Amino acid sequence: METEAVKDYSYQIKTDAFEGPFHLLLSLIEERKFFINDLSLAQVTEDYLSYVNKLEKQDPSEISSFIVVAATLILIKSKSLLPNLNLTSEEEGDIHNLEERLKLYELYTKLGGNIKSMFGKKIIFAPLERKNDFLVFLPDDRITKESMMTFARDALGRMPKKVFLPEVEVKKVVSIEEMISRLTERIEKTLEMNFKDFAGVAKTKEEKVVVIIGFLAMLELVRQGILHVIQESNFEDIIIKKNNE
Amino acid sequence: MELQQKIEAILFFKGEPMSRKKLAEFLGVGQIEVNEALEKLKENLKDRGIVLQEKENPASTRGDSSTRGGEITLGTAPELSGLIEKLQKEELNKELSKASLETLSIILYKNGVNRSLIDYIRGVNSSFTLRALSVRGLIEKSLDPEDSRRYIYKPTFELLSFMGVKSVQELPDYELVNNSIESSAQNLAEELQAEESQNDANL
Amino acid sequence: MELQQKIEAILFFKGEPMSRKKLAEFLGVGQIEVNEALEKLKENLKDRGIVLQEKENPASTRGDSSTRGGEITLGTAPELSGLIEKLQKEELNKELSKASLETLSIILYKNGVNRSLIDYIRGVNSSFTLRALSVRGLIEKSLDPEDSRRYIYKPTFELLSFMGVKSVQELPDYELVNNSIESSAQNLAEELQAEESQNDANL
Repeated sequence: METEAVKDYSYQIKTDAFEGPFHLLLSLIEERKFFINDLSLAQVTEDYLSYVNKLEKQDPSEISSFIVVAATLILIKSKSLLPNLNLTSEEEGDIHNLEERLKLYELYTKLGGNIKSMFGKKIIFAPLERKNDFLVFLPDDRITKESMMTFARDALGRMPKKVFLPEVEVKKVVSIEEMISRLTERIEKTLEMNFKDFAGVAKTKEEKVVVIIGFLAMLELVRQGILHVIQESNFEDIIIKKNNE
Repeated sequence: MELQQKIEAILFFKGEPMSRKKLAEFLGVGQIEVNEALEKLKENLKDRGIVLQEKENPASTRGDSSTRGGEITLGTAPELSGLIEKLQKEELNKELSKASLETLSIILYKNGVNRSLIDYIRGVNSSFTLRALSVRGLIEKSLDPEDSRRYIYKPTFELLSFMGVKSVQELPDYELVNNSIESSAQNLAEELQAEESQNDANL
Repeated sequence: MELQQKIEAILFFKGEPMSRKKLAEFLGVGQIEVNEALEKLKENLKDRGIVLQEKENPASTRGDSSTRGGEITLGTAPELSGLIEKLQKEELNKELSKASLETLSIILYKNGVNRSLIDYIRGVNSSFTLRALSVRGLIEKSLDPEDSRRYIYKPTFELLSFMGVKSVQELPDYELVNNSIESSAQNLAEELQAEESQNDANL
């Protein structure tokens, strides 16, 4: 019992280590001292996917935003392994978009460093509440027993419920699953036809086979991860909280 | 920073009279330094909208003003008293905002509530709203007996009689609404605990 | 008395933020006079124990800064933080999670931003973080002047206060970030990095 609890706890810390897909991706790129571009993204794809796979087992509800990014990374990786693979303009757009967003994210995390180093160090204090010199009582006609009950109930009713799921992300995931299975198909075909494109990546025939199998297995992992999320939303009531905004 | 600036900030922050002696103690300097700094501050405030006011301590009229230990405070320039009175009147006659009424309703249904719970329920910070309610004599604050670093807020006696109730329990659906607030309080406590253990884990 | 003195007295008396517009109305003068007087007041407060903090309305509001309005308030000088903190009884929360840092940096450096852009930059849903930051009083939301169906999140005076700045313009690298077009985010990030390593070298 005791050890079980401890194990759970350390798991928890691991998944919490990354706030979102960009945080994970940027950490992987920075670890290698790379700049953000398609080359560096292709290089970190495997690490990213293996992390997402781990995350998927621990916390399926957290995974949808990671998978949206995973799909684009797979595109980038596919292109880097198979230069002959033709991407649609939408797919090209996704790749460009991911790079841009990652750069923006990088910028604001850097600026976040300024905030971290300044916050709470030199505080400007507003004055304390002034004491009333004289006693006043100034009510308002709108304060009645009934109105107060309504105000209290409204305020309580507006509080967010405990589960938030990003609605948009879940919808996106469905189409990305389709995209990946289509892509898998295309890659299989491309591999049959253009086996020599792999020469630069793997020297011997055995190596080529390993690369391809590994790559397809990786796609499979992600595909399953996505399926998992879709199933969750089909069989369980995921409360999709509509924000008041 | 110079002593006079420190004194100005302290008096501005506290907003109530403070004795020269206490100032000297708090700043860790002698009476004479404080008196000198106060003279400079007075000089500096000459053409400003705020002035240094001094209330002499009648109990100890012996000695000159530097050792007498009267109380000092910052206030608005006397020439502007008309303007400030007008401002005060306007403030008090202003209609209560929706935020104020909402905050008041939570204080009524949870007699003795702290600010963090009000903020948590409303999803926004309520400091200014609480000030507005307290200026109008609708609520009063006191130190939380459970945690002396924070305050709790209660409806005033006048408010209850204005509403025609002897106690908050007479409010409509009191138990229901009160329970709902209590369960929010529990959620807040759990969230804070979770946050704390996370912070510990990050260390 | 001069306008700037009146403004100082009003802000001192209120002890909370006030809009430039409201000030002009109350004093029966134009917006431009108020702005000029505020500049003088700022100048006057330069070496004092108190400072004037200002918050512009979000940049998406049309018009240049003289008509854009915004709010102002008085506070203690940031250099005296340690001294005043000793007088402060309520507990101060100086912790910020990584999610909060990211979100605050977007809101501060963009000086007002809608939620979809925050989510877009962070790559995750920010609802929880935004709510937690509102409850702490570090951000506030208001209707987007350009699209009344959505909200923009803005820094509060409380946030500026914890950062120890009188306005967002005082934030390090603020001009750098705001003068460049977003698409050159990479260049900016590199510039910031270069700056950082230089700072490290200087240590």
